[in-house]
Amino acid sequence: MLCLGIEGTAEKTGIGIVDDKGNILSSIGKSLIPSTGGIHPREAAEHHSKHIPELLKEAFEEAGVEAKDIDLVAFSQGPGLGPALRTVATAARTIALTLGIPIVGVNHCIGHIEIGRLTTGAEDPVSLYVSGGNTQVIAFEENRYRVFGETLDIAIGNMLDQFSREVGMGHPGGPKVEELAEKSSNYIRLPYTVKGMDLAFSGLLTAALRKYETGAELEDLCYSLQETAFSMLVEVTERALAHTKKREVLLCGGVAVNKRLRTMLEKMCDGHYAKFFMPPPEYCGDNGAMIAWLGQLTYKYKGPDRIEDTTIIQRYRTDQVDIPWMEETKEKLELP
Amino acid sequence: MKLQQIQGEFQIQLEDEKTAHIIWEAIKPEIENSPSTRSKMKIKLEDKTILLKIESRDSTAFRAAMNSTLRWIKLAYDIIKL
Amino acid sequence: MKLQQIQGEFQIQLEDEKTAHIIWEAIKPEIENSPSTRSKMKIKLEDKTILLKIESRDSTAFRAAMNSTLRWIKLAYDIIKL
Ligand SMILES: Nc1ncnc2c1ncn2[C@@H]1O[C@H](COP(=O)(O)O)[C@@H](O)[C@H]1O
Ligand SMILES: [Mg+2]
Repeated sequence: MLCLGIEGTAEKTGIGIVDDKGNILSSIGKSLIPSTGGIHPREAAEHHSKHIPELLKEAFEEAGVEAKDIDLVAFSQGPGLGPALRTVATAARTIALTLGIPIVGVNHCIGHIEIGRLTTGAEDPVSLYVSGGNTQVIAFEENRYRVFGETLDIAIGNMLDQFSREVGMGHPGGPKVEELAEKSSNYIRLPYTVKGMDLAFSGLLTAALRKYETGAELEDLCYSLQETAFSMLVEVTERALAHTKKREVLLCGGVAVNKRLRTMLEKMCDGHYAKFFMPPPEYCGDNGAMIAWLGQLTYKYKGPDRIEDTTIIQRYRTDQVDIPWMEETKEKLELP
Repeated sequence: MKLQQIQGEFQIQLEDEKTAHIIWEAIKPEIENSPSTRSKMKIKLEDKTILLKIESRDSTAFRAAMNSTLRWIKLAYDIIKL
Repeated sequence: MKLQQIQGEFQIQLEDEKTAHIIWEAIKPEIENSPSTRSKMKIKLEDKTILLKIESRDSTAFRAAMNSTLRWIKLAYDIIKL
């Protein structure tokens, strides 16, 4: 049974085709590179509607299947940018109606976790989901993915992008900051803000920009930004690991490709005898395969949505969704 | 622009009823619960023509509503024609 | 999108006849000899309301004609209100 997934919560749109056994037949995406400033929601919507038809064709070709072979369509229902989400929902409904197949809306953040579990074999991890638009520490408890800690203001990817834009390094900022950070080991004090299990990055951003304006070296600032922000992420993840007594940590989201963050997390996991997992790079950032796979899981346990119920959920919380398939994994784990 | 009021009626004629019906059903959920308070939209289907009515207090809201709706119609059409 | 045909009728109601007339006169030249062959436009004035009719063979041309016309109207309005 083949599911076609459409992702499009932010500036990236992606199509994925996955079967019910978890074989990924295709995963193709296209990113909008914002001209100036941040991502304008309507620009993202225009970009998605322009590229979705051609991406659909490419996905069919890569998977070696035709439209009529698709049995289910899934789409990212939220959280994300309203106009982008509504474009993806319209595309998904059109496919469902044209092919006469069922449709399911799924949660974007849970998509990241499930494709991580699928591609790494992690069973029941504490997930650190770090991307352009989200920063959350998530773990499964009582039939749902619970958010143990999250950013109280901007996502870490967004912070890196804003810093990079302000100092003239362009978009996306993460890779550029990482590149420069490797050239320095001179730490400049920057605000370290962890409140309970939550984090805050805007103070860190403003402080770094102010230091830049007063002449601090860009390499030193990139190094210090990473050390401060990543230490905050590791601390909150470590707390969740200790609290939940889980044995695995999964790093996902576009920021996961950062080597320094990975190294720091792996070191923390060793200290707790926990296993560290990370999906292959093409499944860390936003992609259609994660939506297709989560669509399979959702459909198998909960069945399809009615077309009229497929409106978007712009502030879709990770802990709003029942996760029946994890119960099975839990029982399997507790067998003597 | 604080003009009194701007409204438009659109007729989008498709080549057959099946195409019109799919597009109508695919975009209806977005039209019927659009978050914007600055414009009201209504949609109807008559044979192979989609009838759209948009009413707004200002031209920016009107253009936003119109542009997103026509974008969805074109997207749905391009997918059906794949 | 090679759909059959897309057309729209718009009423833009201004706060008084004088404003409506100035805007109508300002944008009429643009409407009547608009270079685009892909869409036809007509404009009329009734008291303080501008009536606009746009017809195109594809939605992209229709959106272009629509957006530019509303931009002119807003521009003319903003200038009058200076
Ligand atoms: N090597 C990297 N280090 C840090 N952040 C990165 C890196 N590569 C990409 N990113 C960030 O990941 C975000 C995009 O991920 P996503 O939103 O999941 O598609 C953007 O904010 C990028 O700046
Ligand atoms: Mg994401």
